[in-house]
Amino acid sequence: MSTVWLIPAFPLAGALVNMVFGRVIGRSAHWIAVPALVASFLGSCVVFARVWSGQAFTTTLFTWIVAADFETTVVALVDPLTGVMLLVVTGVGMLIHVYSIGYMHDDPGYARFFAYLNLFVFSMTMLVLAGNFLLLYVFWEAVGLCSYLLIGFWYTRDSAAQAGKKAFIVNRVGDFGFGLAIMWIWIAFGTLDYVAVFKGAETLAPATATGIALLLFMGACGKSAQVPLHVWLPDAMEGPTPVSALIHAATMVTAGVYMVARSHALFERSTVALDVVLWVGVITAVFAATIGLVQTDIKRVLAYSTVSQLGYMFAALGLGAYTAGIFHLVTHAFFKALLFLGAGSVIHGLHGEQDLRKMGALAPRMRVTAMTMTIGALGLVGFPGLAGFFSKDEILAAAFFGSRAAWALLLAGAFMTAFYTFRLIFLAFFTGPRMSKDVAHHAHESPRVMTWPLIALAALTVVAGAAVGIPSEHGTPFARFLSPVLPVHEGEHGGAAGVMLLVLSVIVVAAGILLAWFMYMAAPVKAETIGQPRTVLVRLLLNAWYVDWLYDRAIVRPLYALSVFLARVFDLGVIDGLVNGLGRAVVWWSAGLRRLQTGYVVNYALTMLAGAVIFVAYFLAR
Amino acid sequence: MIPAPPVALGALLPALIVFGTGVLVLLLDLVPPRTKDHLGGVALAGIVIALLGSISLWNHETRAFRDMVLLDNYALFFHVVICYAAALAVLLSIDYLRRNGVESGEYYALLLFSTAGMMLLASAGDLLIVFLGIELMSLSLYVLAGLFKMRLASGEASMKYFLLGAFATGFLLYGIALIYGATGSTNFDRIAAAAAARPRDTLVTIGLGLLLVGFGFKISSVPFHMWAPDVYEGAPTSVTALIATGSKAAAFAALIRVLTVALRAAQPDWSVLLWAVAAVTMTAGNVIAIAQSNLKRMLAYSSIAHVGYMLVGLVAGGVPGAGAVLFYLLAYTFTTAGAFGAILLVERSDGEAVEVGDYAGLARRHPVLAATLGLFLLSLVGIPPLAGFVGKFYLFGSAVRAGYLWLTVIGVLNSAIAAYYYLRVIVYMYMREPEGVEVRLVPSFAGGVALAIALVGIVLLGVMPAPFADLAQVAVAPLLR
Amino acid sequence: MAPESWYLALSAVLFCIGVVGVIVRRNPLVIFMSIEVMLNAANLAFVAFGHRLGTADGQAVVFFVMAVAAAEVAVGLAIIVAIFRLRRRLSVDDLSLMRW
Amino acid sequence: MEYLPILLTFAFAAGVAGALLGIPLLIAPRRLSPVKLAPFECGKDPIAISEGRFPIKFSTVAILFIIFDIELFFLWLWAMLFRRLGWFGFVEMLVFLAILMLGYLYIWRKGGLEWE
Repeated sequence: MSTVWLIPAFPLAGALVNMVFGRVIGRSAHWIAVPALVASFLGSCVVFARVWSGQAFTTTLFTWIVAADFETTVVALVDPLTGVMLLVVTGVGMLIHVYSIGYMHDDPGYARFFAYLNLFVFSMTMLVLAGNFLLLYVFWEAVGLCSYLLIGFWYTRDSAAQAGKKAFIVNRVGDFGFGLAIMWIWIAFGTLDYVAVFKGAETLAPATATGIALLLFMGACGKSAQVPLHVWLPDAMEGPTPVSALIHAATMVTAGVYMVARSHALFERSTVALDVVLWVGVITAVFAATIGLVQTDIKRVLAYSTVSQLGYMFAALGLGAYTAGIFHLVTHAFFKALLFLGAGSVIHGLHGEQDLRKMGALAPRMRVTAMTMTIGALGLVGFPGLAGFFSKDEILAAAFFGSRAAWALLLAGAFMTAFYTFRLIFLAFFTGPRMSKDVAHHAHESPRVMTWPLIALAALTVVAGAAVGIPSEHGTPFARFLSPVLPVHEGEHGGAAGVMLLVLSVIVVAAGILLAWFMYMAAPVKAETIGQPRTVLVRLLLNAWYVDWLYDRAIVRPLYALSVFLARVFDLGVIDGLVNGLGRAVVWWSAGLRRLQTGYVVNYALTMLAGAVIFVAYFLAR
Repeated sequence: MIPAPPVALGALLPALIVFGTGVLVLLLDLVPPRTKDHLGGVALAGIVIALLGSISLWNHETRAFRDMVLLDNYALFFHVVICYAAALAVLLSIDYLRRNGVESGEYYALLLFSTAGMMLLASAGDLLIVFLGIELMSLSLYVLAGLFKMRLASGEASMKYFLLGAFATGFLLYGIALIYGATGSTNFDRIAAAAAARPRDTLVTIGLGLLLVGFGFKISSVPFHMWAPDVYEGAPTSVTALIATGSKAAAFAALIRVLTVALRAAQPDWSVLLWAVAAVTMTAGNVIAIAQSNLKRMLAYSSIAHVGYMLVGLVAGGVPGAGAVLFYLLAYTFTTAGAFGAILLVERSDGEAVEVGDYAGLARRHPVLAATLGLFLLSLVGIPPLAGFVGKFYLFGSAVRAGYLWLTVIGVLNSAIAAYYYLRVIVYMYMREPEGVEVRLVPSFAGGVALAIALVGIVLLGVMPAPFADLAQVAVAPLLR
Repeated sequence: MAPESWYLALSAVLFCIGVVGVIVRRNPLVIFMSIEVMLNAANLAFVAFGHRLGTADGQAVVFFVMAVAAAEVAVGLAIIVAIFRLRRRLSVDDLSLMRW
Repeated sequence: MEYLPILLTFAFAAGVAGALLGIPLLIAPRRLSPVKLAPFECGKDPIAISEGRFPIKFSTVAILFIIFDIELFFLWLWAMLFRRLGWFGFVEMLVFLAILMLGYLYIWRKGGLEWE
């Protein structure tokens, strides 16, 4: 079924057209880009229907590199996992394309934006389709390239260019590991083809498996912003908001999760690797959530939330609950894209204001946005019945039966998630207006073209979980669908313990939301007190501020001091010194060597003569 | 009565077509109309016919003139590379010459003669033909480099190229003389037979050393590279494109044939020397390129570095190594000709835009050109899935398999260094505000066609290299039997 | 008849004279003449080897070399003339517009 | 080592040349200044080229002369073996001369033979 290739082909064509004829097309760029995505999405639906009926297949486009004993083909592996990923990428991508028509309306780089966006969807669909590691790597880099281009889209802003650079450098670290992993796989298996590698993994020595799996995970950490390589993602919010929604929340950053799930056969061979995945995931989930508690930039809150949720997914993978991880990936794509797009709608309505302290009481002015975003928030925190509820519960259940410590931490993370999410909702939409009169006057709901995608995503958030996520004796329907690819660990899901866990997590979430309500809704807050440590408040808020304060004093300050110390002494002195020193040495050599090029014929002739003498002398000496 | 020797001009057919077109262009130059617009078209037609002819002759091996001229698959592969280089150069020239007011019939005639010389070089089976081919190619290029008679830089480039080139020819010829003296023949096969019978002959090894000086100059490997930056900078950009691609490919064609056929017995000797030359060449090229701000000069050093990479394949040897060099030359020809072509289409009010600063913010004003140049540069860096990546993959892969791990490590490190100066240009184009002098894009249909061909070439070679790599291997395999 | 190695020795000396001439002289015309000396050294070697081998190949090569050398002279002189028209001076040390 | 004398000659010639160039480089004091690097002519800027002047038109003619002169010895060889080479040689030589004449025609039409 080689028509699979049409799925990436449409966005590629769209990207090329917009790139080449961008100047002519100008404001009509979306008439190219959006239909391309729609076509791609329909293609994905067809493919999905195909795999639904239980067919997994590979289709080879052509042989790419052949060198003696090594052959790499451009091959697509289409199985349920691919089908799910394709639907998410093209479906969410399509909605975000539509949304961008409104959001980017006045931008001078309109056509360029759609070209990059299409290029991204092309790369991402190829990444998902790839049937071997080399192809995966190529498009892994390609999505990275699109990401840098889009982070630095407003390159006249210095911070945007800096953020692009940061993302590039941090990802390099991860890619380095990924590259080594691929070489190792080649050495160990003699092939890079998924099917052959995963088959061979069954008999792989555990030490080798550990090495390969950890290096692969290093790559995943870079792309999916896991501690300690998470630092680039919050800065990536410099890009336009639809980009944040599509690339830095819904799709690209989940590539790491996809990759680990895809290569689970390798990870399964090594308990060490699985434990590392689990604990990096758990630590990231909690760590990022704590940072999210105090952010004042609406997009940064969501960015840390994304990092945290990715941590949940990795935790699930580390526990061997692959389907739970992928399920969370899917639901997260819906509600996080929704939240980002909603945030974008707010920013759009406030003419570029991103600071939560200068928002408030937007609900009456932006009804659709407020409503959909609240749904998204409920989805994220895991409100019973919504998407996040089912997927997060799966992960928590798996953690409960896998590792109690991880479960406790993840539960704490869920509490924090509930708190910061509703802190955002309350501050943005409900508590009294804190912006200037002028801005408040002009605050307006976004155009239809932006609100419709919000509604669609909200509907998905409501429906997705209940549709495929209700567990039964044999796991969720979603897990059963993925079972040909990802092993389902016959769960102790049901039973009294399961119900108990469910209730507990609902209570925790409710507590988080209530805390947020008490702190930000029960009494009006002043703009300057939000997110400001050391401002001691009274009454019920006191305790919460205490957390903020503690967080600031016990974690942020020392961390900051440590990071300053590390940055000054270690980074500047050692790493920077090493890197810059190396760079300087090369440049110095370069400047020195170029002086040899004097421009005088005689010197050139002398050099040639010297070379000739050396050559002849060498041959005589042999 | 001396019997008439068999004359098999068929073996020279592609070169003769190009040569004949050159003569035709000269004649057409003499007759009205006075405008020279059509001459570029005539030249292009000749090259395209030769190209098609070469392709159609694939697998029809011909030997002629007592094995002095060999039209085997190896020669034909290079004919195709050279014809592409020449065709791109002609396409780039058409509007470029008019813009600079130096349109003339000689230009195309010389370009065609030079191309014929390159093709002769590729099908040489005898050191005498190597000498004639090199001279035919070089003498035309010397003049072409000085085409801008009123520019000091152009004259200087021409003079430097000529004096140093002739100097190198002196070494080459003396090397040929010594090898002739030692083996009694200038024919590759007979040299091989004689050299195998008397291994380690002093005269042969000295001759080999002197030959390598001559070839080293033509491919611009260290320490015979110093002419390249000056000539590339001073020569008209369309000529630079030809010097950087066609002449280099032709010299490599002859070099590979000489080393692997005629002097195979001395392989242990020359491979060690070339190991060092490869390492030094790529390092020097890349390191010095970092300090360049003139794009043409930077590409000159970059092309020196690429010669280093290609020598890696030659050192690795065998069908995989030599095949990788052929594939790389094909990829490199498209990439480099394209990069020079893109530069040629950008102009400042006071001349050509060659400083990297001129390219600041180009992506905003001319997104297509910026993207095109960006892709050529990315291919030079070796980013998948462009031609440069696959080429390097084959080269370094062959070196690893042949056991030259350290050379590969040096090569990979060099690729990493090289990324710096290529990406700097891309950063200027995409992430800087335009500065200083306004640059504009020269409207040129032919130039656009040339860039499109080169672009399709690098993408095609990058995306589906397998058939072309197969052809390259098929072409070199008989040499190494 | 002197032994052929004498011719070879003479040819080697000529070659070295040519090389040194290229290095030490500043006038492109003289440099070019030195290069011609190098080519003729090669010619002499060809003839001498050809004589020893008893074939005419060496001498045939010489004819080609001389013809090519003549073409080279023509091109060289033309380039020198073109530069002279522009600069009115003849020294290769003036040719250092492009460097580094 | 029948070629040893030649090698020695090479080495000697190269050694002398290298020494002449290298020794001053090593032992001579080098304090370069713009003044020193400037061409020296009695404290004045050079007013004339050292080689003296010569009219370019002579050299143009000389170039053309060399080319046609050199081609002569191919004719000479052919003339010596004229009868033994037969028709094949004759045709070959005609082709050769035709190409030569083409060049001549080109020079003529381009005005290369005009004196002024």
